[in-house]
Amino acid sequence: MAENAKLTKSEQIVVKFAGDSGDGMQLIGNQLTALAALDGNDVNSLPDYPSEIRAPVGTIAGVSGFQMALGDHKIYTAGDHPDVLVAFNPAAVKHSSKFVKPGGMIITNSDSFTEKAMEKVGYKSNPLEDGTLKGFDVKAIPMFTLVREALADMEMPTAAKDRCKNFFVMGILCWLFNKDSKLVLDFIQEKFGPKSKKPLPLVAEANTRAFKAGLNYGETAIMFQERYDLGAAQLEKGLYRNITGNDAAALAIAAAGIKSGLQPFIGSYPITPATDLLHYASEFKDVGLVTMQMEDEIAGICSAVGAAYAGNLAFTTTSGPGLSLKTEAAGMALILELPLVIVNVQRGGPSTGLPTKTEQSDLLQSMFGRNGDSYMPIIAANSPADCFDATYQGAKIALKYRTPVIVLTDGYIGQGSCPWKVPSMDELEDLTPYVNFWKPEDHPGETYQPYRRDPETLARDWAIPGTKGVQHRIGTLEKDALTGAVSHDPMNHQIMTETRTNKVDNLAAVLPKAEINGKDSGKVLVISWGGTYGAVKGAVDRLIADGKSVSGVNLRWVWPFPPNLGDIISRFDKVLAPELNMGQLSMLLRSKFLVDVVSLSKVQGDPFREFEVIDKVNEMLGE
Amino acid sequence: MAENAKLTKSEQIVVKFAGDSGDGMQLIGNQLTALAALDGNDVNSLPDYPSEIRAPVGTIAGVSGFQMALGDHKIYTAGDHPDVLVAFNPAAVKHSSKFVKPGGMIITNSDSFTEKAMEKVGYKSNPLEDGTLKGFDVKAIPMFTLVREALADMEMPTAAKDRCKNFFVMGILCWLFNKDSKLVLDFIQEKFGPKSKKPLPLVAEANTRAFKAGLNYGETAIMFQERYDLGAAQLEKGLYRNITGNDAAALAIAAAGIKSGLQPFIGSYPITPATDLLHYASEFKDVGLVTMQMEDEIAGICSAVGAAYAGNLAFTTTSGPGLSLKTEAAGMALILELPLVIVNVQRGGPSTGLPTKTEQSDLLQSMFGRNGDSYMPIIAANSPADCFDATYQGAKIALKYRTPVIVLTDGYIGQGSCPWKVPSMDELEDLTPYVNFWKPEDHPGETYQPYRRDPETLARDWAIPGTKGVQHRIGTLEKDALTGAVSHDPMNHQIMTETRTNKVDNLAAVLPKAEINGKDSGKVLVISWGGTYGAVKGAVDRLIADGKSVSGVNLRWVWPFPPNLGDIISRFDKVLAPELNMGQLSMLLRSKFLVDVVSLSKVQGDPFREFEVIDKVNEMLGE
Amino acid sequence: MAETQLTRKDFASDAEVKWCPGCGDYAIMNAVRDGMIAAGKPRDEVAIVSGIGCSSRFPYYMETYGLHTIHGRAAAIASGVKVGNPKLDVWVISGDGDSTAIGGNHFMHAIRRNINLNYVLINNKIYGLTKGQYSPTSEMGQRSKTSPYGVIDYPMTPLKVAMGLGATFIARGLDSIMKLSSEICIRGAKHHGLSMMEIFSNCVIYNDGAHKQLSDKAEGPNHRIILTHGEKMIYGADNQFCLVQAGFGIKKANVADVAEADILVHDEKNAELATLLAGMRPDAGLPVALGIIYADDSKKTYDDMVYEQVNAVKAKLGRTMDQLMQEGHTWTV
Amino acid sequence: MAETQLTRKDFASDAEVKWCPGCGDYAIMNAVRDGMIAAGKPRDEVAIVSGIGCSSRFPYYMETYGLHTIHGRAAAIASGVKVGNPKLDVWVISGDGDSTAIGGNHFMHAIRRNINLNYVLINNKIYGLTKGQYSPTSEMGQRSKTSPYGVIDYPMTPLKVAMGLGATFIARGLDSIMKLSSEICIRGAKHHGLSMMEIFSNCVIYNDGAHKQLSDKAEGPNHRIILTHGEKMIYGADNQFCLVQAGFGIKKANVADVAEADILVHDEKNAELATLLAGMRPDAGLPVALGIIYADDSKKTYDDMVYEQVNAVKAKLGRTMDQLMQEGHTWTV
Ligand SMILES: Cc1ncc(C[n+]2csc(CCOP(=O)(O)OP(=O)(O)O)c2C)c(N)n1
Ligand SMILES: Cc1ncc(C[n+]2csc(CCOP(=O)(O)OP(=O)(O)O)c2C)c(N)n1
Ligand code: SF4
Ligand code: SF4
Ligand SMILES: [Mg+2]
Ligand SMILES: [Mg+2]
Repeated sequence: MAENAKLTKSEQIVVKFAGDSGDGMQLIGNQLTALAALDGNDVNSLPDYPSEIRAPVGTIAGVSGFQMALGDHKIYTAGDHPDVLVAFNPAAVKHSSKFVKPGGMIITNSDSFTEKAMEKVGYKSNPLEDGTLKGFDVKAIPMFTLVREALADMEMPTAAKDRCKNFFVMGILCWLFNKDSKLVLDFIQEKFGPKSKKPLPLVAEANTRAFKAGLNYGETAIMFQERYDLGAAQLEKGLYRNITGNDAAALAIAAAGIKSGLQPFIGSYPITPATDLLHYASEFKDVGLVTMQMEDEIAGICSAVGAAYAGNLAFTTTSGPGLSLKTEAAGMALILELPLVIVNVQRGGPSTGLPTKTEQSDLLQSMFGRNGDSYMPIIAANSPADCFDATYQGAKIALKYRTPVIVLTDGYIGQGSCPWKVPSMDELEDLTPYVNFWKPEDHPGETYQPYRRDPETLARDWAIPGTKGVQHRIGTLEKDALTGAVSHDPMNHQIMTETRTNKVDNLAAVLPKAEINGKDSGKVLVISWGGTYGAVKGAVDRLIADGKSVSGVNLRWVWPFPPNLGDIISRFDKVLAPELNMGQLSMLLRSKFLVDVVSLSKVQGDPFREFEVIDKVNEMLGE
Repeated sequence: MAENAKLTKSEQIVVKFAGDSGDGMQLIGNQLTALAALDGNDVNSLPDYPSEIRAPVGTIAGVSGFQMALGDHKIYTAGDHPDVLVAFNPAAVKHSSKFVKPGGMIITNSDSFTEKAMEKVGYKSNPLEDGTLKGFDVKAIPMFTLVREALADMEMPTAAKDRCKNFFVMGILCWLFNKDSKLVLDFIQEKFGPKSKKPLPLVAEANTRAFKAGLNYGETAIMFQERYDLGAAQLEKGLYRNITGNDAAALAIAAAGIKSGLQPFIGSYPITPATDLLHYASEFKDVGLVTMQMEDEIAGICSAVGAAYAGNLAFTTTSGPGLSLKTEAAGMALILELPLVIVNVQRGGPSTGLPTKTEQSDLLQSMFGRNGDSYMPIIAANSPADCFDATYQGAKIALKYRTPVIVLTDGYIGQGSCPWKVPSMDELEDLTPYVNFWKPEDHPGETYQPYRRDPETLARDWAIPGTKGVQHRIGTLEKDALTGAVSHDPMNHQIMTETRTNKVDNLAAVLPKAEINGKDSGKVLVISWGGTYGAVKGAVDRLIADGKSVSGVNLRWVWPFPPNLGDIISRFDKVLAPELNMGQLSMLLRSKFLVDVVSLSKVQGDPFREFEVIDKVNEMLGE
Repeated sequence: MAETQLTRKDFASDAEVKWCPGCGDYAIMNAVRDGMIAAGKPRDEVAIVSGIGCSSRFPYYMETYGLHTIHGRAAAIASGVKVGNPKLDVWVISGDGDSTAIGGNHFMHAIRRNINLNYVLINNKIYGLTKGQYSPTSEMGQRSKTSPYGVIDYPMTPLKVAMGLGATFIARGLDSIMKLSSEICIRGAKHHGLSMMEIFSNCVIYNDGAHKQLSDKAEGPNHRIILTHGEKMIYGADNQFCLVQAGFGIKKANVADVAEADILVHDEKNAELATLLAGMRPDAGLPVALGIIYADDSKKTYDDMVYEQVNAVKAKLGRTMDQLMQEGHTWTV
Repeated sequence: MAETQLTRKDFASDAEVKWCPGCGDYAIMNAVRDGMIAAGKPRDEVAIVSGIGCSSRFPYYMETYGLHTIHGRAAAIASGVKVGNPKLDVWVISGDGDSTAIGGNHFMHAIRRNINLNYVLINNKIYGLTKGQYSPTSEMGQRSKTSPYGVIDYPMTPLKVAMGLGATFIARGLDSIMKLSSEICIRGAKHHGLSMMEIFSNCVIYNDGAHKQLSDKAEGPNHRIILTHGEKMIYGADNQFCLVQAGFGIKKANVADVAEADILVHDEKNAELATLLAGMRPDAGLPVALGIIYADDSKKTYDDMVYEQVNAVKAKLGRTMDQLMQEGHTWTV
């Protein structure tokens, strides 16, 4: 009974759900995320599902997972090893139990351990009984039985009843983590209740009952000796919402358009894992975001270039293989010096590779994947919520410098979610000053020169079609440094090539300085970028807490590098760059700073765990 | 008269022809090249024509040029400053006279200096008279007048007669350079005589007369005080032919197919300056070379991948923007581990850029222009003739390692020409050993595993469709390290990614060591690659001759680097990398060797001149 | 040899089929197997090339040579395979997105060249693998993840476009009419030239019922016509409808209301007729044409002509590689 | 405003035209200028988007907004321009290679979507800028730099493909018949929807005489028919030939041999007829159709529908950006 289950304060709990991809793992995961967030915890989650739409039921390949960390402090990753694993079938147990931390809890549905199900994954005998799981705190619960009991008197097919097991589990967890059950009950009403989009009273009723049954089970079953109690995290005051990186980027696109006074435009083509961004953005017609799903990626970016030429704030969104198809047209935007934001949600490569898995292996493609000397700024988002700011900043720089900008996110932060402090439109930086279209009335007596530049930003004067009296021609052949007319003059090409390069290099000067996490100097500096931010931040914090001479620095802009990076690097004995690739940032750092940067490389379709970074640093510290 | 024109021995003469693009500058240039070559000189030439098909007549933009160097020793470039400029009209004089070496000779057609022609290029008065050209040895010759006289009694339109001025000039040069006039007379017969493809007796007659008139003019006109006499260069014995890089590559493709016992196949799409390769290759049907002109570059490389899969020796040919369109499919060839050779004739970028001008700015695109971690070997041709060997070697490595290989040439060596020692098919390396298709009969009792590898080369076992009994499936998703079946296993992806990278890295071990031109150690090491070879070789030779502590090394394989490169670099105080880009090789060298490589960067659509390299080295030597 | 007695089973690889239960692609795979059996080639002389999509997973499930490539490029790659080795029986399996969106250009030019490929276009009018975005064959107004307020692109009719490109074989099938799909694949496999076989498939997850109007037990027959060469164009649950000529077009009529002689008779070899039949749409009051709409073996294939030309040049010029290398001005040092 | 009195001269930029003397593109440029004059838009509300090719140099010579882009992508880029700012009068100028080879996919989908673009396809049946390789519109057997032994690809007829895609306006002109080209551009400019205007051009350098059969003073009239809505299809140097219906097709006849009533009358609004006319080829004994072959203003344009939908959603949901950002589960700390 509740009385004798003691309530232990804890700072962080890592939970993982695993089951058949048809079993709604992502759903239940998101529910617990919301529940914890609403309760004031900070949360970070990592979905992980098979690339097949419907992998065969009950197989390892078919296991869909969702891991999350909840804490009473800022949480940077979905955690290393789960404290609690909820595994709905034998396949899930087989697939995920090995990740659970020693002594951790494994909650599973004993009803699903049928002969057939077990042999399908190669269990000769029942792992719940044969000691396979010794070392873990296994809670084998006959979920179907209990749920069916709870819904005994309800008129619905057993299959439908069984589906309520998810809310039954939510009940157990709600009790286990000492959360407010009301939030879940409200949620059920919102989703299925009379006021919901399509009310399903029966389902509402059934899930409510199953949930309560779960709550009771937790309280009454003697099997739980302890409960976890998480205090609220000290988050910045404000309105919060749990959001995925793709959704955050979609919102940033619409917001940036509105704050720049330009029509936001997306020209795109679906591709995993970037597609969700397009899905969400397609709903924003009412704020005037125009989305064109084109016939392919090339048309996607080309329509965006056209819209930019017409004076829209244009974006194109994609993932790895799609980016490689956009390279030629990206070069066009570059030589036309039109603002364009390319959002690339990185995935496992090369080629089709691992479409649903995360990786950071498009960095060098983003840097160099175009013919000719053609550099463009690259900004990387470091968390799901940060995708909003990164995309917004990318748009600002694209406008201010009249250049294509690449925003790099990845499958992990694009599909993962975390709480996001929702800004109000008023708070967001006004982007209209960066638009300043060239209009004759603002330049009495001047003649328009398409490639005359702002001396500071080197941004060219930009007049859009429809502007009275300044019709002009530009194109993709090399052009005169002032008039923009086609020029084959040798020195002009030298000047233009250097100018295009300088434009990006100069940006460094005005970029925010890189901030050091930890001391200004020391033994090891760990450099993170994009999705590795969380694991590195968490790892460095723990290393510092352990008194190690370690500091961290995160690159928001990956190109150009922040102005003070070289200086920072010079103050450490060793430099480590953990990356989900074969050492792409390392190679840029090495060539720029001539420092023997050590690369911690992981290409397993999976983000870093804090301990992986910690172990490597300790190795470098010789400990 | 001849008597009083003294015959001076000289080692090297640089000649430049300049005139309207319609005026046959390339033709006359190639004729003199052939004439000199046949006479035993070594020759190196550099055509340079406007990107417009027909730029307006008589304008600077319309000037077509052809520069060449002839010598009694090995010649590595078309030379720095012309000793002799033949400028056929005022535009040509205006455009090219500034390049002529001080005191150099300018031969021009005074008849073309009409009021209209001169004002078209902004000459207020006649530059032949107003001292504009002082400092040069100007030979103003009324070519039209003289030619018309010579052909006075012939029944042909004056326009046609005037066209004979080119052979008139050939006559003068033949005399001036002391060449055997018979060679030219034969040539005229070959081209227009009774035995030619379409005999034009009248043209033959007219050109013969014009040529002889030119010869006479040289001998009799007192205006020439000296003649040049070039001895024969000490070239390796053998059969020679003057060839462009594109033609040499086309021949290599057919030859490699035949020597590997596979059907040679080209899937391509026209693009300047690579198209000539496809033109020439399209004529080789009789040796079984199949060429498919596809609908675009993507289809070009895709058809090649298909042909490779079917067991052909497959190539795709392109230039800058085309390469950027091929990147996604190149990644496919890479993950499928199929042999494929991508020949990229680099041109001025970014985007459409300077299509007819040369540049080396696709190096980093070739290295990194694909999604995911995807490395492939890159070989660079260093002269027109070398395009044969580079392409042939590329094919060998592609077959041996089952990998796509990129062959980099550029507009300068692709369109430029030089003597080529024609190999016999017997001399060429037999490529059949590298094919070794997997056939059941060769592996009794074994089952075929598509991704089982040769332990040394890491090349996978390759069985082509049609092979009895080993039908199997492969694809572009990450695959099992042995069976090739789709695999989402995290560690498998790590292993496969590393294996693909190692395959290329291991290649370094068996590559020919880099050879040093000069001492093993010293103050400055100049590293060349591809088209910069000639200028660097010439410059370093001259610097060494001047007793400077300078050495040179040329990279045949740009990736991976030759095994001994790091060792070589370590033995020099400074390293210089001259490149026709913003420092792309430098960045690779810096990151690999952590050495402060100095980049000499030139992006003017024009190759390096020896003096540019020499000046930079002297600067580095502090002299 | 035994290979000629092959059965569907023989064409099943040991890879586990990972389509959703109820996906229309299962039935289509059987039809394709029937086609291969009929073609009579041994399995190791058959190569299947696919792009990317649920439908493009196809090769993994077939006991033949198989190449699962990249999105949209299957037709171009298969063209290289066929020209590279004309002895192979080469199949292209591709989805509506793979073929008509990103792959549109290669789709066009493969048809134009009449390369001898067997091309199965599995049309479920949706992007399945990426979880439900509209495709160029989706209907106006259709709601999907990327068209929450309805599609505003006019749908494309691939077979109509194919006729505009001079296709030599077009046919249309429906997953739920197994026998017809098999007939189509059998005829297509035997056709000399590019056989464009569009087969409607039901994506139970993201576009369930997309073809219901045609597959519906009761109503289906009233909205589709299954064409047979030489037979009158009569259709409908009770054979009550027929097609008759109207100017340069076709119109629907009640059998009862027209003279029998006026009822159109299907002619596989009539390109103009085929163009009209390929384009018939219910929203124009016409039935969707199923079956073999057009089949003409008289046009040479691209792959045949490649080698005819190679041989002609060999006969005419017949230079050796050494001769080629030694062409033009040469001199000896 | 003065802009309405514009002349061809007003549309000439000060850039020097760099086409070869005698190139057919000069005449076409004048026709396009006539079209723009007729459309009556001020020059600063006109945007011309081109790809790469000799023909694609076009924008530089026009005193309007001009964008010379990359090879084959003009239609996709122009789609973005038009949707980005529907007030602009957007023209696409593209060559046969640019539109039907590398640009084929965008060509197809722009037509399918019926975006309100004026699309001039300058067809010289060769790649001019790259110095003479065959294109998808080159004839079988044609010799070119990449087909020294003759082309073995079947030629594509762009307008026939366009009809297969549901084009709402197709027309064909010839550089040497200036007046006709102007009429086409004028009608095309006014058409609401995508106007596909194919104009044959003579590349004097690399494919001289490609259209001689049609342009020849004496023989030309016998191989071409200039269509006029509502008029009988009679052609020939002495109006001796005519077109009559044959089944679902068209055949040539001598005016003398047929009843006047049997001579076909051109109807711009008949899509089936237009499909047949677009595909007529001399090698099939039929004249090449010139003039306005099909024109139907009744179909909505994609760009119209984009904003109809935007406005509908604004009216229906009308969320503010702040509301969007605050959607879903939110909580305050
Ligand atoms: C270059 C590239 N762009 C986009 C994608 C994402 N993608 C994979 S399949 C697909 C469309 C699938 O639709 P369809 O071809 O109709 O096949 P289906 O799944 O419906 O059978 C898309 C957009 C990709 N893999 N590669
Ligand atoms: C991506 C790319 N591929 C190829 C080329 C080379 N290229 C430029 S124009 C052209 C074809 C031109 O033919 P067409 O479109 O018919 O125009 P035309 O010159 O005949 O007017 C080609 C192949 C290029 N510039 N870019
Ligand atoms: S998602 Fe649709 S198309 Fe894909 S396998 Fe499932 S049912 Fe078939
Ligand atoms: S090459 Fe041909 S198409 Fe190009 S400008 Fe000259 S004539 Fe016109
Ligand atoms: Mg589909
Ligand atoms: Mg053309």
